[in-house]
Amino acid sequence: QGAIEKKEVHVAVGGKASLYYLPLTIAEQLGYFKDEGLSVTISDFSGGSQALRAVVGGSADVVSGAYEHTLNMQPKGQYLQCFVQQGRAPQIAIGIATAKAKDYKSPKDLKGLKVGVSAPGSSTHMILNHFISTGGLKPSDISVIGVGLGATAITALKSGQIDAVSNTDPVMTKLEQDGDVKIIADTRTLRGTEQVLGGPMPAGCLYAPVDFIRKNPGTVQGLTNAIVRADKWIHSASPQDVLRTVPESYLLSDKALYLFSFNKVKEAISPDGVISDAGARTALKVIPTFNPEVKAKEIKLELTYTNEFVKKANAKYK
Amino acid sequence: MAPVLALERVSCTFLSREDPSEGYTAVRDTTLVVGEGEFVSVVGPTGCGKTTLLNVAAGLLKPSAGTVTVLGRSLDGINTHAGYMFQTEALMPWRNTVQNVVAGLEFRGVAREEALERGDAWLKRVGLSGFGKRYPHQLSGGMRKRVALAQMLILDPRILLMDEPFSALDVQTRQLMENELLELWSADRKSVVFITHDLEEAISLSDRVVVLSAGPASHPIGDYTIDLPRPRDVAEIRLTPHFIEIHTKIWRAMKEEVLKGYAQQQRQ
Amino acid sequence: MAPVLALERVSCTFLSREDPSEGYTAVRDTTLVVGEGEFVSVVGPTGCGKTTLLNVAAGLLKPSAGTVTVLGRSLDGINTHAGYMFQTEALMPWRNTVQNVVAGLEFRGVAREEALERGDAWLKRVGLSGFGKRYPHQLSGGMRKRVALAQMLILDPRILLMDEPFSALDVQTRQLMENELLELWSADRKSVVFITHDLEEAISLSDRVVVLSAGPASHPIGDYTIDLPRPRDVAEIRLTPHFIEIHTKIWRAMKEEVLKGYAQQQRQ
Amino acid sequence: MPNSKGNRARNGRLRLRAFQVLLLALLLVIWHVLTSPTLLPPIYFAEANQAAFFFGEPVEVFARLWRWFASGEIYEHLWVTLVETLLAFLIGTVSGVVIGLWLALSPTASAVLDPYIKAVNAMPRVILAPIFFVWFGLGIASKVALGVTLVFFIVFFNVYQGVREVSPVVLANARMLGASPRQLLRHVYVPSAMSWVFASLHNSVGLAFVGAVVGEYLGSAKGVGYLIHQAEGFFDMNTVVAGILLLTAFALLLDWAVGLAERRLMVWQPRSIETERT
Amino acid sequence: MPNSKGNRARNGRLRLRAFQVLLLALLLVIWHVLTSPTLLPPIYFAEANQAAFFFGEPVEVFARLWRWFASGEIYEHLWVTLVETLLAFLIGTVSGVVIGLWLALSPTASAVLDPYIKAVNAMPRVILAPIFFVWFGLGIASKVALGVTLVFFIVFFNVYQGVREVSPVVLANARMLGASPRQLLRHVYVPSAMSWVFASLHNSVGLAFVGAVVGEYLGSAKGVGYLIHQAEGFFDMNTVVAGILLLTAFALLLDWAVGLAERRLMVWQPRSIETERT
Ligand SMILES: Nc1ncnc2c1ncn2[C@@H]1O[C@H](COP(=O)(O)OP(=O)(O)OP(=O)(O)O)[C@@H](O)[C@H]1O
Ligand SMILES: Nc1ncnc2c1ncn2[C@@H]1O[C@H](COP(=O)(O)OP(=O)(O)OP(=O)(O)O)[C@@H](O)[C@H]1O
Ligand SMILES: [Mg+2]
Ligand SMILES: [Mg+2]
Repeated sequence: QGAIEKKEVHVAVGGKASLYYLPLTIAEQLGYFKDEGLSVTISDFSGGSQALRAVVGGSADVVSGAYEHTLNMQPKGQYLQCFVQQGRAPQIAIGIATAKAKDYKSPKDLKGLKVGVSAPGSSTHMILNHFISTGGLKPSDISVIGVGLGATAITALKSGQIDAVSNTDPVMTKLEQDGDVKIIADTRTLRGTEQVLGGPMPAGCLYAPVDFIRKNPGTVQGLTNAIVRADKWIHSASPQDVLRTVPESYLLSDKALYLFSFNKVKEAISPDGVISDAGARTALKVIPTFNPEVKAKEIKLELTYTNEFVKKANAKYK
Repeated sequence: MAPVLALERVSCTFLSREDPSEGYTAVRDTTLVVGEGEFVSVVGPTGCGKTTLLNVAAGLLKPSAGTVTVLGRSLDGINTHAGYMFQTEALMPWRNTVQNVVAGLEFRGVAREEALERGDAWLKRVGLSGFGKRYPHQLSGGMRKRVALAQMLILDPRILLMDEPFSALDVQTRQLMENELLELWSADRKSVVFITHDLEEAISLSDRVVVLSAGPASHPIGDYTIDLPRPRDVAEIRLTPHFIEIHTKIWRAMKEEVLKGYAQQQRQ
Repeated sequence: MAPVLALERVSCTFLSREDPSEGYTAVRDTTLVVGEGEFVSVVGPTGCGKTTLLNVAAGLLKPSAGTVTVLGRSLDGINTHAGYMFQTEALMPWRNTVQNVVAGLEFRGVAREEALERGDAWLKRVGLSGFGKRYPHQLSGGMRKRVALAQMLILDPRILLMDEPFSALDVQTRQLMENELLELWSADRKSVVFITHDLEEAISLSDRVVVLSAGPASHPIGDYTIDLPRPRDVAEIRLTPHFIEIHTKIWRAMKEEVLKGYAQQQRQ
Repeated sequence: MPNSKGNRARNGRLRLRAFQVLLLALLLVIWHVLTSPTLLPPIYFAEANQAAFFFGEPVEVFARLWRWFASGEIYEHLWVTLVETLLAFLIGTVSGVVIGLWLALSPTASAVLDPYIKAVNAMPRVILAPIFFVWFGLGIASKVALGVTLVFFIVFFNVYQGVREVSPVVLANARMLGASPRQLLRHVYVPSAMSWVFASLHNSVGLAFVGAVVGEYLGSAKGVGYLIHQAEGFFDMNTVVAGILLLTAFALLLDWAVGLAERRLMVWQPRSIETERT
Repeated sequence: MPNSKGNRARNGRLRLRAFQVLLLALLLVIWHVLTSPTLLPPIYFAEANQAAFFFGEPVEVFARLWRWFASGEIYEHLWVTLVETLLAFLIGTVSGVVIGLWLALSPTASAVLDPYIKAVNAMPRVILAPIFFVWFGLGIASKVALGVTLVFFIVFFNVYQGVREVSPVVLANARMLGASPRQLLRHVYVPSAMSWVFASLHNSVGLAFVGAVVGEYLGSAKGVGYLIHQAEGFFDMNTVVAGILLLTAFALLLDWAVGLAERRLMVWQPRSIETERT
């Protein structure tokens, strides 16, 4: 293993407290980055696309974010590469308000409904679009409302301003617990992802500009090692261990909610950090239908991810 | 004559904002009674407290001590029976001349057209017809004073409080205005408190001239009844021997006082 | 006497903002020349354009036509040789009395202590010692005028432009100030343009009295040389027969003019 | 010679306009040069097309604007945003003026409420957006509410101070002329505070738009802010910039209207002394 | 009797404070009652604990504040936010005053730049945050920049108008007394515009905090806004409210300092006529 080129690493993440990025938090809390000789600063942003922008703009080095952005960015001439995986399923669920649930049989029944997504154009929107397309609906058959990833989403559904919602945890779990929604599509589990997307799909990753990875392989290896260790730790730890490890502030409002969500998404957390080729191909199939700028033929898929570092990490941390 | 306006044993002390323990007593223990239809002039050295007294009479300033009675009632708040012509400029800069003149009518709910008609008539009376559309900053100093005069007189108040109303006018215009005022006053015997620095003006207009001492703690030091016959023409009456006699008498009293006050201020 | 200040064939037309085609010509074709050490008074009916002329002489107002020459040079911008005492209140409200008096010294870079010392001396001269720490709104009208006077005179300007400086003062204080002014003026023969409504004051102070016609389009209609002997005491000189003679002469000329102007305004 | 005078004034105005257009053109050129990957070696950014990623490219931006209007797709969104903005502007201004007047004129109320007003002004509205959504729903109302919270305080603070700056003599005069408290308000306080109000309005115009757009950005189904948000999801900076430019144009339009009202209402103000030069 | 007078004034102030405390207590009680699931049948919300979901519970909020200070964990974050706020406030104020003065005094520059200033003011800062991050990094500077863009315009518009409201006579007098343009600025324009500046400062204090917090909220690794963002992720409204309250307290403190400066600098202003009652 080579020397570390850059000890101070700035990681940008959109919504650090979310379970989507649990391995990052665990690696930080357990000091795995330090173990690799890295000094990591984690800046939290209001959304994944903001975090990405910080890296493109040069104020941060590495993004902790959704894999699909590496595809979204290629048409812009930005080559980003994912080098370790945190989640192997998008962890987005679609739920329909309980009041409307009895009329719902299949995706095509969503026609004409108001559906909340975290933000128009985001992953929640993409999964939703893909989901309705399986029912033969066009994007214009539903009206999409941006409701964010937090309290707004919950109120919007509870107050009946939207009929269905596509969102991540903890919003979906909270709504589920309160009995406000019936889940109709669930990519928080591997099986659900298979059903909705027709295959696995990489979710939370660490990715960085190709250039950065080429110039700092030692640093990237260190980051990879830490995340892989965290992935493995999560799969071996008990829920109590997790509760003890995450920052107290994550648990302040509702420990039970956190635990409940954790148990739900545990399966979606990558066990070894490896990005599967099948997953990448799913992404390439799904994204162009959503973002027309991404043309499947022009994408250099091999540039979007590498398992080179993960392999070494897995060799090191069995 | 029943007193229409009575200030009794009035004192005014201004607080200094920086040091509240230190005040400046402008007027002390002053009594000024104005009867029905009486024209009283107040003269006195500059800075003695004339404006302060007028503010008290108008209800704009609460005296530190003493009582103010208007038409037999103790004054609380604004003196609604009085019209006040201020020493400093008090026109509303956002109203043009005629709008300023009719402001009081408007406040009283007089119909717009009637108000404007009366306003125009008053502008003519003060020699400003044709200037109705100008804003205050487009008028000369003397013109602004005349607008203020019309603004007050158009309301026909029972008590007139006038603070150096004519000092910015040339002698001739001034005499025209003085005669205008006397005519109005004699028509329905208003009560007037008239502040001036021009002793001749004071004597030729008034029933009584009150002389104030130099400040601080100013108070009346002379009260002269002017027994010149009415009606008077302000230009002609100045030439009568009795006028000159009164003038000399008051003049002497004042001169002493002013020199005393001046010396006092210089000593401070 | 070389002319120190010369307004030649000056006209001033004020634009009306609403209707730019319609202007008001306050002064037309007026020539006013003031020699070295000359004391010129300007009298005229209210609103005739005296302040306007003074503004032109001060360089604050560009005339619509005509030239202004100061000490042989054509005036462009502010007249830096002149001190100007405004008709309206012009003290800086955020400076107390003594700070206002020394403002000009401060602008000229005089050391703080020296300035304050001279300021105190001047406050004493205008009878306001002890009032140095008051802010303008805490002074009476006459006091503010005296502060403005001190503010101007402390700079010892070559040309004095004074717009009704003493009209808010009682007669006695006024005479004290007038004598003060004459003393100062005679010491180093300043050139003075003095606007007043008091013809007696004009005559008793001046070398020359200029009478303006009534507005609009006002212009000089009389120019009287006052050949009273110097030095004069303003109170005593009024009683001399020659004074009374001059007074009567100018008075007649003015009276006609004012009545004409008044009638004109009322006709408009 | 009134003609030559008119000419001079017109010339001055023409020169000014020319200047402004030139400056605009210059800015566009700089923008174009800096964001065009081929024209210049990268200056600030490591990679050539990174600038375009953040600032968009002017040609693309205008193409976007053109397409929006050609296809008509923008009208619906623009309409929503403009309605939100105007409502926020009006409601914010009126409530700012009314409450400003009220507190300025009743010292007790002002003393009691003062800390609360200041506290509310210090609250970050963006974070409180969920509460607005609860109260006002996801429609127009919540965006208007957000805009109002921005506009209100600007107007309020200025009216409050403006009223306290009323000349005491003019006030006393109006009272002596018999003005009732209501009339004092209407004929003295309001006109006297008018220039304060207008100063705040020039500021509010911009913030009303900001409120509407940010509100849409945080949760909506329509409006220019929605378009911007959607474009951001795809990293389509050209659309983002096009949306911002579009709104800016309308902000300038609204500001011009405010300026017009100001010039009409403030004729009485002494400007620097004005003589005619013939 | 100066004693009784002092007493009366003191009584008045005491009563006022009592009022304010009472109002505060009342608000807290209302907050408590409405958010406590057990005390009342749900009024506005369908479910009992939904109010708490949005507004937090006062007891919890204060417990949170207590723990922050007891454990000392807050200091680091608070410090960052306060530094950002103060810097934004200072830089925004100074640049607003300077540019406001400049444009108010040079009519050409103002005519040319006017539309640009208004355009920039109409831009939604939140959307432009990524650009700030590019230019100023993820540290303190970008939050300061965001705050400055809020504070600057408030101060700017007021200074601009304030300068144009200078009494023409006072100005002419100062010029006749020989003031150079610089001296006019320092001795006439600035003092005359002072009450305008202070009106805008009272508004800016709040917005400086808003800028800092929103900046942190949009992307940061430290600061109270960061804490709030973290808490929002898990609907921990108590922490959100605690953060907002904490900052509000500091905003009031800063405003008090501004008020102090104002009272010192504005002694010269005529208030309503003031006599002593003995
Ligand atoms: N607000 C105030 N604070 C402190 N002192 C004041 C205030 N107002 C007036 N004074 C003082 O009270 C005294 C009387 O003032 P006032 O204005 O009544 O004089 P006046 O007789 O009208 O003088 P003038 O003839 O010059 O107008 C003056 O010494 C003045 O300085
Ligand atoms: N800014 C202005 N716009 C229009 N007209 C004006 C303006 N300033 C002055 N005038 C007019 O010019 C004329 C002369 O005014 P000026 O102030 O010079 O008179 P004055 O001789 O000083 O009078 P007074 O003795 O009353 O002070 C007046 O009729 C006045 O209305
Ligand atoms: Mg007075
Ligand atoms: Mg004049």
